[in-house]
Amino acid sequence: MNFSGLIQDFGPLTITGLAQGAIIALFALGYTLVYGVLRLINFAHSEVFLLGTFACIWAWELFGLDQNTAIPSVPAVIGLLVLGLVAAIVLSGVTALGVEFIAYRPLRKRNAPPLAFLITAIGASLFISETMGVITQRNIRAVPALIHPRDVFVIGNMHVTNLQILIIVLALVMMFVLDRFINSSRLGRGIRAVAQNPDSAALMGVNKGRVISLVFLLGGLMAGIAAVMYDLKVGVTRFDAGFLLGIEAFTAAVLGGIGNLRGALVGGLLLGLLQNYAASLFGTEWLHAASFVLLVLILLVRPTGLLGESLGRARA
Amino acid sequence: MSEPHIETPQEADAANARPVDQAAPTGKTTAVASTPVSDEERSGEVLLVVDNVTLRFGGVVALNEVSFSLRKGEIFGLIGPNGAGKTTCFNAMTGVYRPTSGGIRFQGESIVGKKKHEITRGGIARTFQNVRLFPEMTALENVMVGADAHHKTSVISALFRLPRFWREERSGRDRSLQLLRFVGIHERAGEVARNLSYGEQRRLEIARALATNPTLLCLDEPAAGFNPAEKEDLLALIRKIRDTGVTVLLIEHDMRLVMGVTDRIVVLEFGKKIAEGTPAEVRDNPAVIAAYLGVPTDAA
Amino acid sequence: MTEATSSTPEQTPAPAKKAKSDSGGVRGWFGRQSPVVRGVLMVVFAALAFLLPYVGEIPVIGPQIVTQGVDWPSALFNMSYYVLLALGLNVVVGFAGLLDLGYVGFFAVGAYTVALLTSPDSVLRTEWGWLAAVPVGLAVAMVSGLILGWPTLRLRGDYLAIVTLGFAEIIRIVATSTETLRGDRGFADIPHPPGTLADGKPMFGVADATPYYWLGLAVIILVILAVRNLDRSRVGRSWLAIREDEEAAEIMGVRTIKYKLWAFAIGAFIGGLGGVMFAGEQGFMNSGTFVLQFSILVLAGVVMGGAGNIAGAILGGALISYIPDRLRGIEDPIWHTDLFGFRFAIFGAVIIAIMIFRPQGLIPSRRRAMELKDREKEVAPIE
Amino acid sequence: MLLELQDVTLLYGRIQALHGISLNVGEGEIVALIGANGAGKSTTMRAISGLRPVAQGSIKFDGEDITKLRADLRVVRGVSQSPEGRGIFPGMTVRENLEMGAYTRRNRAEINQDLDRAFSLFPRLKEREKQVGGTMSGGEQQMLAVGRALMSRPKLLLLDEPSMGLAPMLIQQIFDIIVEINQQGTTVLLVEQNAQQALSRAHRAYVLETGRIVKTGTGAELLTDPSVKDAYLGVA
Amino acid sequence: NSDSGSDDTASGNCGYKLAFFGALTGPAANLGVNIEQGFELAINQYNEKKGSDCITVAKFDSQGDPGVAPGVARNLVADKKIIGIVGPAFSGESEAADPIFEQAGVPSISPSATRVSLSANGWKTWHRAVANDDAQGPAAGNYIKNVMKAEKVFVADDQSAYGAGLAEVVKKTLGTAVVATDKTEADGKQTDFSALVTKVVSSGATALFYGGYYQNAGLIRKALTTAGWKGTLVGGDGMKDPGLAKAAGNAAATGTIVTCPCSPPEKAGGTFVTDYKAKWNVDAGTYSDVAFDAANFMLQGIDAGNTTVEKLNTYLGATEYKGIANTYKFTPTGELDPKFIKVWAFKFDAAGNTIADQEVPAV
Ligand SMILES: Nc1ncnc2c1ncn2[C@@H]1O[C@H](COP(=O)(O)OP(=O)(O)OP(=O)(O)O)[C@@H](O)[C@H]1O
Ligand SMILES: Nc1ncnc2c1ncn2[C@@H]1O[C@H](COP(=O)(O)OP(=O)(O)OP(=O)(O)O)[C@@H](O)[C@H]1O
Ligand SMILES: CC(C)C[C@H](N)C(=O)O
Ligand SMILES: [Mg+2]
Ligand SMILES: [Mg+2]
Repeated sequence: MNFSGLIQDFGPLTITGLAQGAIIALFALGYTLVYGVLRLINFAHSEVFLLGTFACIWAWELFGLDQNTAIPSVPAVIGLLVLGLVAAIVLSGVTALGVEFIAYRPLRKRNAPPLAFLITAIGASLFISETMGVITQRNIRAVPALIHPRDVFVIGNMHVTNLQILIIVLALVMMFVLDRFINSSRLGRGIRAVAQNPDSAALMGVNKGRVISLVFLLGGLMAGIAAVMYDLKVGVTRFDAGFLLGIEAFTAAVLGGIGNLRGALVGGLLLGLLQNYAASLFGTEWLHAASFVLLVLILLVRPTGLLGESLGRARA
Repeated sequence: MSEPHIETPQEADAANARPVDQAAPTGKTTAVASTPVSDEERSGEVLLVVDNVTLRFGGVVALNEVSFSLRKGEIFGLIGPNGAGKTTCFNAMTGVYRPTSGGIRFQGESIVGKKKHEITRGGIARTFQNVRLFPEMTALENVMVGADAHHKTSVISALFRLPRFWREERSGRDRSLQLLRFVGIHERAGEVARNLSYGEQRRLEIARALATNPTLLCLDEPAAGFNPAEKEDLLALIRKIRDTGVTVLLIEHDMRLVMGVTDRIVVLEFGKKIAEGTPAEVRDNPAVIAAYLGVPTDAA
Repeated sequence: MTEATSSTPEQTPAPAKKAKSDSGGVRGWFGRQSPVVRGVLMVVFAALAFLLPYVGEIPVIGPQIVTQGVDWPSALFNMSYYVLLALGLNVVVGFAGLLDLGYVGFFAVGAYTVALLTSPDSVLRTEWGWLAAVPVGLAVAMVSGLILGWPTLRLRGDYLAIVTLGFAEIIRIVATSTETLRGDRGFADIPHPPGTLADGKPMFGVADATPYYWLGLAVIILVILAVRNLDRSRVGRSWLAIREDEEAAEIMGVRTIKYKLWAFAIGAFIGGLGGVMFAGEQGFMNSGTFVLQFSILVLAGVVMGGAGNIAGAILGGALISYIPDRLRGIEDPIWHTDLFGFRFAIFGAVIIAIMIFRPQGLIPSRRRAMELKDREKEVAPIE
Repeated sequence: MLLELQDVTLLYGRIQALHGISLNVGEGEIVALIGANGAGKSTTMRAISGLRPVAQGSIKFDGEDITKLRADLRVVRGVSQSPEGRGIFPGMTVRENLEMGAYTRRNRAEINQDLDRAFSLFPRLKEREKQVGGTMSGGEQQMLAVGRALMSRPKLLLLDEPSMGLAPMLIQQIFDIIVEINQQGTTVLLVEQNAQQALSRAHRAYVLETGRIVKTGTGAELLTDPSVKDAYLGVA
Repeated sequence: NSDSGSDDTASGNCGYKLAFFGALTGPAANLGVNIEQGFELAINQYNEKKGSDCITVAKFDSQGDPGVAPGVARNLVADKKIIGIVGPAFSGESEAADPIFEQAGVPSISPSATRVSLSANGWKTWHRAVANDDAQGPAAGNYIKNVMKAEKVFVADDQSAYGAGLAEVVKKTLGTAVVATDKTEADGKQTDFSALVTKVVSSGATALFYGGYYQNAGLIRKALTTAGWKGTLVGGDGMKDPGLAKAAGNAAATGTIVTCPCSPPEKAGGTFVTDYKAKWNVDAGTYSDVAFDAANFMLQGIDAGNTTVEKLNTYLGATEYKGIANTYKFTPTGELDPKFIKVWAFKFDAAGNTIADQEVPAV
């Protein structure tokens, strides 16, 4: 164990951890939203994210950008960023809706048992990621360089870059907006009603199908944003990027209390930090093991996650 | 998904009750002035003693220093307005909740803090106010789960089909079918529980509880959802159960039924005991009339 | 009170029987046969299974069945350990309703124990025979089942899922990253099962996988019998009750903790069995085998086959191994690439299709089939 | 007629729960539905509110054929149900549960007015405004379910055993409430095991047996009908 | 070389198959495909020269997975027309599949499996056409020490048998110059390397040796550049692939050093590099050239009339063959004769290609 390393690098590890955690948190929202309403682990959510990472790259490539082109001017960068976000959000949103429509809706209509949903979710996930695998020949896809990381401020050896700030701020803002929406809007209440008792919700005049679609869509939007952040941060994507990060996002969702939006944020940030600290302390190879150990420990003390379940339960 | 919602304690603990299995904060029961074990209790005359039990949910005091005791072989009524704490009392007795203070003794032995299945095997069985069956198991299987409470077939004897397995399987099955007949739904033995109508489900619950071979049977509003004629049958059924030697504790709002069948009654209001006595005594008690009965019973 | 009411026992099992014979199709027909006929059919079925390595000899259909890119007996052996895994996972998920996403962990534990005890590469340097290591491997797997089960007892449903997934990942990471378990370098020269043929050659060699398949099949048959016995007993009922409503089950006297632990332990035992067989056939293994997708695949197999049903689990387990192997070495008509590259994409689509058309699985448990048939028609109102 | 059922058949898989039910409820009426356990009363209610699709027959509401209409749209048309088993939202507070009843409505002022009415009908709900529904006692949940059904200001109110689990005093009260809201213009279809009470308040009633209507008449007629008395009222 | 004129000899030595065994799909497919394409190119050229489909290419996809390999290997040996194998590509699958080839007596030449212990199994039909990891590691270490003159080196690996083994040897060679170490997940198991990057940056190292494959290496290089690290990335043959520059971006990849126990194909003259590009429309990758040589070695044996597995095996064991990447001669254990072991260092240029830098001593 390398304590001195951890102490020495504490600053840089913290900031990278937060940026990583912010992306995980946005990604985790999709799991939490769908789980909260349908009690379903939407395995295919990782592919919703995955397609977002590709959509953004495709959009930029349309403008002739690739990773070997020079960084465009500031206004162009802003425009491209917005374009990338829109592309990712649209494709992720459409994918989320599509998955719901093709893989879940037919099952719901047939009143299938919960496990069946889990398996179609796995099927959809496999199908999408493997198809992408074939299309991209399992190669990585590089992201054009858009933002040149520049230190915005430095504390000790902690260099906080413009990119990190962008990621963290955007994630927080999105979380806030979503939280407001779910908790204070009428539709938000409808979502919670469907979560708690679908039949009764119908008797109150809630359109279940629409609510479910909405939930998938919201999850997709958040995943789309997460995807762009991921592209900017990691610089490449690959057909299995969704699966890899998806496990972490799902862990984060559970850690915070699945079904609880704020839990996803807490879980995501915590996981991002912990992974970086653990990587420094034990070595990068133990990074994932550390997050699972943390998960088990937390669930032992709080069997429903740090903040507890909430979308389907008490007050969100 | 479309089932009527069943209240589960997991949901209940969203507030601050403390279901026993999650009693992380060293849920010590502070015995408030608990009465010593009486001779009657020791002799087995008294089956169950609820001793000064208080149970709080955050601000709500669901049970407030409630004490009463059940004698062996009687039918005992527990009544009171909605939200008086009757179901909570059952939950405390069957280990679902742990009393904030006070003690509960069954056959002279404290059952506070015991595991739920231990309490059941010890001889207390119950039904639920909001039906809680095993929805995808057949009616017969539901009852057999109850019957299994006293079986000893181990994983090993089930694995190798030792004689005990055959013996218990056969007797359990026969007994379960008898019980289904006893509550009047034997024709639906092969139907999965969720497909039964509400009334049928309530009957199934009684059969399942009986299958555990209880000394004390606790029925939480068994007649809800029955029409008067059916209640009449239920009344006979409860008597029949008692006649087989089972003590019955009954929560019920139907006064005709309660008055007709119970030997003694305790009345709760706002978690406090406000009266205790024979049906006749209780019926004429002004406090009970004011709090609960309103106009002297709806005798038709 | 039983005595009082037992006036005329009059054996009323009629309704239950009726429900059984209601179901049509092969299963219904099978259910209606006398126990003797059923027994005979089972034996014939098992015998046919033993002859599967020669199915290629059958004209016309035979060649359609056998795999092309993979040696057919090897493919059969692969199927056999997948089937074992599916059977074990079915106990945990199908019977007890404990969602386990990390089942491959037990497979790994069984295989690694054997490797550690037998391989010359192991730090233990014990170099036991395969057979001697098997009981240890199974015991360690079972214990690891308990180790996983114990802390997770209080977790419900999907929390359990992620913890089990984490458990398997931790096992994989430990296998990859610790010196003792040799990571990617792996263990070579793991001995094969013992036995010599009349001509002095070892019964279990490297060139022919058929004996391994037969061994696997024999083990499967034993496991089926055992699991079936458990299912149709107080144990199986307790599992079901736990699956349906854990607290109500406990209040009805079911010792939920005990039975959940049993489910984990039995599941782990069977998973470990798969692992020791795998190690014995391969002779070499490293950390690369125990990827998460493996667990998820087995779970998909169980549910696709029909969770809670033994025949379903067998079929599901066999299919998830067979389909990809069968796709190997076949060219797709359009791009003329090996279809194998698409295997998981195709597989994903197949899974969705199967679940949509048979949400209860290919061979649903009788109970679930009934339940589903009932539910299906009462679909939510027309939109 | 506000509600007309024509030959409605309903299946639960193999089980045929309704064998061609025809009944109607006129504007401003209280109609009661009685029958033994498993007769199909709740099933009829579910067919009307749209929770289960009917296999055959038609349902007309307010002159419109709603047979194939989605449940939530029926609410918009003015059908509201207090379901069997209460069906409250266990994780929402009492107040949120009530507000869910007004989900299809927008007029805040009216909603608040109705909230106040629900609270005054059931003071216990006011007391426990912030308690989560799932922790309420059985009877309290029943009050909540009835109160919630009223919150949508329905034209037709379907009540499935509203008196179940209520204490004697409240039973009287709940029937009074039913009559009162009926007099204020809401049509009521009522399923009750408490046939005595139900029949004496209802304008008309139907008797269900194993999925068929076997008898119909005014409340008073059925109350004195010997066979009804025998089967549903018990020996008085 | 036999003349293509005589039909008799041609048909007499025709109708046989040579097999490729390795990953064509799965996470490590890229490396396998490189090798397969080199192999297939050789046979195509041979057939063209003969003017007929004399020798057939048989491809066996193991996914590089030791768990899958035995079934595929048994399938391979069932085909009696196959008299030689180029492969298995990876060391892990070699452990699982080679015993089966050995028992069937089919000779194999692996162009890439570099695990040291493979030659210690006493296999008679097994050969490898490259130096093992013991040779490459010191070379890479020496290059860092003597050519780059780096004083602070960070050593990381991907925990693969190949990568970890290589990193181990490099560490030993570098001694005290190693300031810190770390391990990552294998290819396809990780995309975000920020934890490693943070460590490298704060270690103050001017060189990072990464034992692993090109895809991870490319990702790491990209992340390092993004984080502003100015040092040099060094790696082994597993990183000698244009894929590294594809992942990292040409600018970031420029200057990355990779060693390889092979010599630059352009040095060998011939038209391999252009032929390969023409046929497959991609640049030749890691070990494409060695596979090409291995296949030609076998073809030469077949041409010489060695058309049974025994004969071909004997031929391979006894002959010295000069190919485009190297000259090959096997020791009795199947290793490449030490005197032919050459390690070269290559450098990524601004176009993402690997350019031969210099030969480095492998001691
Ligand atoms: N988990 C809980 N959290 C908060 N309050 C609770 C909880 N459980 C019960 N209560 C409250 O405690 C009181 C007693 O409830 P209980 O269920 O025992 O009533 P009851 O006498 O059975 O009433 P009913 O006749 O309506 O069934 C009620 O006011 C109820 O709202
Ligand atoms: N979800 C279901 N699936 C299958 N069968 C059902 C289902 N619900 C009810 N049934 C069956 O349909 C018939 C009618 O049930 P319903 O619930 O309408 O009766 P009910 O008249 O309301 O009875 P109760 O007085 O017991 O509530 C019963 O035989 C019941 O078993
Ligand atoms: C293709 C190569 C990079 C393989 C590597 N040398 C190994 O032994 O596994
Ligand atoms: Mg109650
Ligand atoms: Mg009903």
